[in-house]
Amino acid sequence: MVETPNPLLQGDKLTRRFGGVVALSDYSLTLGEGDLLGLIGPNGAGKTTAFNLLSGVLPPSAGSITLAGRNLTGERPEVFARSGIARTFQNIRLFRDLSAWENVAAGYHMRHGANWLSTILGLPAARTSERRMRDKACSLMETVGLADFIDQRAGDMPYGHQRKLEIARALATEPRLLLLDEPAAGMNATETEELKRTIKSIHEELGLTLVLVEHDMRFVMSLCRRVQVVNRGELIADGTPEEVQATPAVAEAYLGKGRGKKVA
Amino acid sequence: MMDKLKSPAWMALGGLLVLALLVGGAEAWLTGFERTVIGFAGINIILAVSLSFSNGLTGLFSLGHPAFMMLGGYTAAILTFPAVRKPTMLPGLPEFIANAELSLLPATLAGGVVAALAALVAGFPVLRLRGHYLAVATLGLIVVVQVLINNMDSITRGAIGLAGLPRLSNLWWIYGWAAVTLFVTWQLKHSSIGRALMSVRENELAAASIGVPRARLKLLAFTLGAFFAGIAGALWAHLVTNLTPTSFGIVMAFMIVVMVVLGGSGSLIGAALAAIALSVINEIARPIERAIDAYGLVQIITAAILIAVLLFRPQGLFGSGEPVARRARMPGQPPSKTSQEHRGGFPNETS
Amino acid sequence: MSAYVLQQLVNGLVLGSMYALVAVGFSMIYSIVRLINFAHGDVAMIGAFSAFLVFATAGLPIWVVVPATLAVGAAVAAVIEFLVFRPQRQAPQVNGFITSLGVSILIQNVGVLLLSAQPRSVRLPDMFRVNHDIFGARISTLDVMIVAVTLIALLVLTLFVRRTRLGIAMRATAENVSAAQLMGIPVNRVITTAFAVGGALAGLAGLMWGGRYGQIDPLMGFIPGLKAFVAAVIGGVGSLSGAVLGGYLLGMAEILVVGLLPSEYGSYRDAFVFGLLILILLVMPNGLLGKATEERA
Amino acid sequence: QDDEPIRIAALYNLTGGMSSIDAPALAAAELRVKQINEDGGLLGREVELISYDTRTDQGETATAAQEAVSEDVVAGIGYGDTTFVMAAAPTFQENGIPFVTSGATHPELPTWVGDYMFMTAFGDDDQSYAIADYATEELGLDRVMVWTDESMDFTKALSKFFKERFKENGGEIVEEVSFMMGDTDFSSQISRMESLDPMVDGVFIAAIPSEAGLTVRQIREAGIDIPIVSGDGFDTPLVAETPGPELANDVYFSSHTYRGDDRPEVQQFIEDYKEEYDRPPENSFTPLGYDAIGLIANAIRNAESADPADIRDALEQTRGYEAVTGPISYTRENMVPPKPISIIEVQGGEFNVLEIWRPEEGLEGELQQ
Amino acid sequence: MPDALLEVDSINVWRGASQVLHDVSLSVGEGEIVALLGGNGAGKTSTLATISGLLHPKSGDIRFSTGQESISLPSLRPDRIVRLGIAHSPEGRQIFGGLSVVENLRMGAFLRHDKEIDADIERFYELFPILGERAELKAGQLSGGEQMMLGLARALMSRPRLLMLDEPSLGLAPQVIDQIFDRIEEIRAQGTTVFLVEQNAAMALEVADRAYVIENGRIAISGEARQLAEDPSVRKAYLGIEMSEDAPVETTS
Ligand SMILES: Nc1ncnc2c1ncn2[C@@H]1O[C@H](COP(=O)(O)OP(=O)(O)OP(=O)(O)O)[C@@H](O)[C@H]1O
Ligand SMILES: Nc1ncnc2c1ncn2[C@@H]1O[C@H](COP(=O)(O)OP(=O)(O)OP(=O)(O)O)[C@@H](O)[C@H]1O
Ligand SMILES: [Mg+2]
Ligand SMILES: [Mg+2]
Repeated sequence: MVETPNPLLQGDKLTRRFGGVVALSDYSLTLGEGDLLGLIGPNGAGKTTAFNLLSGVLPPSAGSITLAGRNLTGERPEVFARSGIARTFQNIRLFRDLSAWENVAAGYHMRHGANWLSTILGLPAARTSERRMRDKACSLMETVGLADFIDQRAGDMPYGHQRKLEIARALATEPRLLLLDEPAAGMNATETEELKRTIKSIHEELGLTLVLVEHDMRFVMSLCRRVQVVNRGELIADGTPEEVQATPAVAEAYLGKGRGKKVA
Repeated sequence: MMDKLKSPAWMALGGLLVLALLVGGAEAWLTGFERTVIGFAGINIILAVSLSFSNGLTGLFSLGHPAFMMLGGYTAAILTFPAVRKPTMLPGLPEFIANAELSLLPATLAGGVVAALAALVAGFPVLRLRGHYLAVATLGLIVVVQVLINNMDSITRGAIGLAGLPRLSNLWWIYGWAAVTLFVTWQLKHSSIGRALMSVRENELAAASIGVPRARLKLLAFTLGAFFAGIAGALWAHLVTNLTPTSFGIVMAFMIVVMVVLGGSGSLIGAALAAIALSVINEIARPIERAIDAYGLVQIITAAILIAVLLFRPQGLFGSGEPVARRARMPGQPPSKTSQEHRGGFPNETS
Repeated sequence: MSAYVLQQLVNGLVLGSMYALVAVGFSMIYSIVRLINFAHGDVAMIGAFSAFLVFATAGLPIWVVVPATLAVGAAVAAVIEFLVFRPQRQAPQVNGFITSLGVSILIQNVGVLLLSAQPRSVRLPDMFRVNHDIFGARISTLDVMIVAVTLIALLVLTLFVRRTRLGIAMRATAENVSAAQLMGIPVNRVITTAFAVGGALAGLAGLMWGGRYGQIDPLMGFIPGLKAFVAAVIGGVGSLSGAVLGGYLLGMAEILVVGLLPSEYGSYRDAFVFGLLILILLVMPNGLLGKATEERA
Repeated sequence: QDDEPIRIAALYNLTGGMSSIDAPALAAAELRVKQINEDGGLLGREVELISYDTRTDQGETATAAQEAVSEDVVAGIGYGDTTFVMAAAPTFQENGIPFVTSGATHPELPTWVGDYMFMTAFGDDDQSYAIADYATEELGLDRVMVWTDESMDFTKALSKFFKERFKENGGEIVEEVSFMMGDTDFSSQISRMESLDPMVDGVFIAAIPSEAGLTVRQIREAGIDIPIVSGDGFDTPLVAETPGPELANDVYFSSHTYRGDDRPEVQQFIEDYKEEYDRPPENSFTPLGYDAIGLIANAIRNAESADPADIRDALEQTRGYEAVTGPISYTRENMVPPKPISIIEVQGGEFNVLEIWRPEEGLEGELQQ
Repeated sequence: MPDALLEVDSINVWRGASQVLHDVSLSVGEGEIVALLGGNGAGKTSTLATISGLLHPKSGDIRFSTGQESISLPSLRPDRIVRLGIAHSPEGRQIFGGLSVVENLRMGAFLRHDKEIDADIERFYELFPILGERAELKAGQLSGGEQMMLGLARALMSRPRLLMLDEPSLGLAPQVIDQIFDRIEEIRAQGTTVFLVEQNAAMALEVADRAYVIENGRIAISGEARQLAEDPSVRKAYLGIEMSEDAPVETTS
């Protein structure tokens, strides 16, 4: 286990039950500032559930979550977001009827929105903040490679672009920790490569702490310096990619025999 | 220069000027009947625009407007009621209200504020409900307010209602308030707050996960809607000069929703135009109905037009956009190539 | 329990059944098509008029009148579905709600135009009016039948929707029309069937309503329709047993507020009833039997 | 201008919840106008009735009133309910045009609206006093229960005046319950009544026609046979038809001297109405609509002018106008016509007039038939 | 190429105001596995949706051969098309979230009336044990990958003649992907024809006989899967292999 002196995020013995189903049990995780963690495991292992707990979407059945020393256990998702945790969703949740840039600009509302009185009165402060939000939204869209889709209705965008748009929206909340749930799903090899570069630059240039769930092993292994593996709700491995891949339980539970190798 | 003239501020100013001329002309030359029809249309504009804001934009499904109209209307009516008649007719009033006899503006404002306060108090617990659950709860609000007013004889005169109110509403007041309603909701819609409201409508969980304060925003939208409903109720009372517990009811709640949907959920100007269109249809159909002595025909025609519009334009007149200034376009970007296929803004139940 | 309280409970049960019977058809349509069908009460009105003014006046015996009324209700609902709801299947949900309001206004006003708003007195054969005594409470044959029909309808519909292939297909259609089509489900036929079943129930409710109270008029559908809406929502939208439970709750509340509170509160009845309903919703935001919309993130 | 028709506005709720009360009144008013025109009109001019459907909506009512006064009408009639009169009549008052309500019965209406407001019917106080007197004096009721439709001003007033008089007469109001317009189920109220110990010996029900038959039927179906008393809201065939002849017994109500009355004008009216519309008059609001036009026509004849102000003056001077619903005179300070009131009984589904009650005299004893 | 089971003949398809397919023609032979590759927004999903009748072409024709006759699909409603033996596992799972897992599977067999439905369901529980464990759970509560499995199983339940899969590997664990592709080869061996849309081009080309590449709504390249796997432009664009360390540098010679 990696000991972090001043952890950014500390999830302690997190458990989540749904009726009889234990989706996650006694899952602990400590992240230091600037970490990039990969979370992998078979389908239904509890990865998304872990994200739901860490972003406040679901309250844990047991366990606690602390972000930079602040206990967030049981708080609403808004509080998690305000404290600096942002996420994307495995089954995309965009504001489908809004245009792409509006999706991103909505992400800025929390930190940069003007209050209602100055908005109604059209005070200069409100107007400046609105302009700043638009500009920022546009440049964020460029960052994730969606510069050409600014005005597109989000619901009409192709699947892969929707995933990128979700990342941009999450970044707009100016988070300290970003949780990405299968960001590369639905992208082909080239697009995945591009996405890898984007994530790298977010991680390095913005100094963001990242956790990503992904089934594309090449993607995870080449991006992350640390990987956790869950199976049936339990953490079964935690370490460097090499260590994890060498764990027999992981290979058995998760990794396949490597389809597609023949062609590639 | 041309560009400047096309900017929203100038257009708004121009619009106001045109409106003022129209209202001035109407007040000067039209008959009492014509002014009454136009007056009711204006009140409907206030109602439809404010509901389009709180329902269409935010995705709430509130039917509570009549409850707030009632609160606003009664508050204002009690305040403008001739002080000499108050002690005998409304013996239950506290002294400072019994002695007061306000003019329309402060009375209307008081009506709006009372309605808004009620919305704040009621909205706090009730807005946790979604979709049809909220619809039923707000329907309940109408019933509760109606029953309370019906039973508080000493300050409301119960079922008889407040009759003989001063005829204070005129087109200046009504359309002045309609302009204010449109302005305020427009400003909010085309701002970060508006986007945040729409994001709640589109996907509440995602909105929460980017830190949009759902509860606070819904309450803001609901309260603001109620404020203008209260204003509309006050204006209504002083146009009809009579107010009873049955003045505003469930049927009215439905009619306002109809205007909102016809205009395009969340489209403010659409709602206003729909309110006007309904009045126009009404006035066109009425002589026909009378000529062939088939009462009920107006409602039949209106219902048929309503259904037809929804068949051919399911998104309402303008979707959730605005006919003048298209929302959602970044400056300097080409128009998006895909069509606006619309969901309308009311929540889709998923249970 | 005193005989008085028992009698009031029986009263509540019967009135609740009346509401529940309307609500269960209403909820049936809702659960399949996600449509708040405000015209449901008006279909009941049409059922009542055809039963009493057409079939009974034509001298048909009761065992013909009942199926004929069911058929009328089914046909009317199916026609409405075909004409106005089918073309807007992809439209937002609120459109269906507004359209059904439009249909309701249309039916009511055509009714007033053709039949006048005057209530008409109607009656079922006398055998239904016989009173029975159970533990000191009075209940008529018709009341017993109303309760029985409501519960049987609930049972049959629940089994149908839960267990049968067509029932599951209906729910699948409700979830996702295009995916249902990809399963080969004939979506139009399925939805028409749902409307027809709901309409038949509405027709039956109209018949029972008219028979029990003895007066029908073209506007009679509005209040039952509204109450069915409220009952269905309180019960948990889309849940058939919830709708029935909601109907009973509503009926009981109306009866017991008048029956048990001091008489000076009687005029506050509707405020009490709706206050109670709001309270229930605040405690159970998804209604009595509705499932929380556990959306997966 | 002399060959222009004389225009009278008729404001009624022809659709919506109040239409079962209002529509027949308009039908009768139209009949009366037709008859007047067949007889050569008024002052040699034709009479034109301009009707407005206000859809049981107060906003529509206010609009229609404005429209009416802008269309050169010389008078207006309308409504069977105070609420709507109060939304329309003030506009007529402001424009100096007389408004005659056919069916509203609140005794303070003319006081509230002003000197252009006239009533065709008696006041609620009178009809309640009449049936209260009959209940004590003739039916010998001592202990009654009162049912009130709390959603309407009319029914609330009816109850209020009944209770007032009944207590003055030495009776006891044992229990009260309420219901709401549109209710169809009265089982709770009935059980409450049954549970009284000792049982009351009569029940007063303040209801409008649509609930009248329902209440009688359900009370009788429950096997309760105490007298049921009420006011003119019960003056509808539904009271007999909905329970059916075997259950429609021992119902007593006060109403306009019209149903079961054999005065020739009454018989003529019923005959004419049947001929015109192929159905008997629906309720007591029907002859009142007929009389409202009659009152105005009478005033125009007396004034020999169709000027609104002259009509008003003539209306105010109306003395002993022989309306279908009884003679009308505006002799009282509050301008409510002191009309004789029929006490009507329903037995075996048949209506019989038992007595006539007169405001200043009370019951006059057995009617000579 | 074997006899064409499905023949798409220069269809033009619009979504809203924009044209998403331009003169797309392709054919799928009886018993083949054919892959359709392409980037984000290229028009793969639109192609499948048009075949199954969810979208309507403005021009062009789609013909499906039932053995006796060749039927034009665009004039048919989706449920009629399914009756011909075409199953479509749509993009984005589209399972019936409010129905239980078994009910979803039963709906997959809606058109079947034979006795083997239950046995087939059992077989899928063996393939995806987690589905068996969750049989009575509402499908909407399954994890993303579990829903994916359910969607595939549901499509297979109809025992179609032509199976169209839209990105079947999306969101699945590597081991499960292996199983799925094994299964695809298996059912083809039993005679089912497969039309496969995949982002994971490497895997798709491995199982497919032939493949089409679609770009901006137009068919750009087509040919034998093995050939395409060697095509440098395909390798670069869809396999993400340019000069990667583990693959030899491709030359056009
Ligand atoms: N509902 C819609 N309305 C309008 N345009 C749409 C809609 N859905 C998709 N499009 C557009 O149609 C085009 C083709 O999309 P399609 O979904 O067929 O692509 P795809 O190849 O399946 O992409 P992906 O790999 O992302 O699934 C895209 O440009 C997309 O923006
Ligand atoms: N609301 C719920 N009710 C019941 N079971 C649930 C619920 N949510 C999740 N589960 C179960 O919990 C388990 C973990 O789900 P989770 O979504 O966390 O998996 P995952 O690791 O993200 O899988 P995938 O890779 O397929 O996305 C699954 O088996 C799922 O069926
Ligand atoms: Mg997951
Ligand atoms: Mg696709």
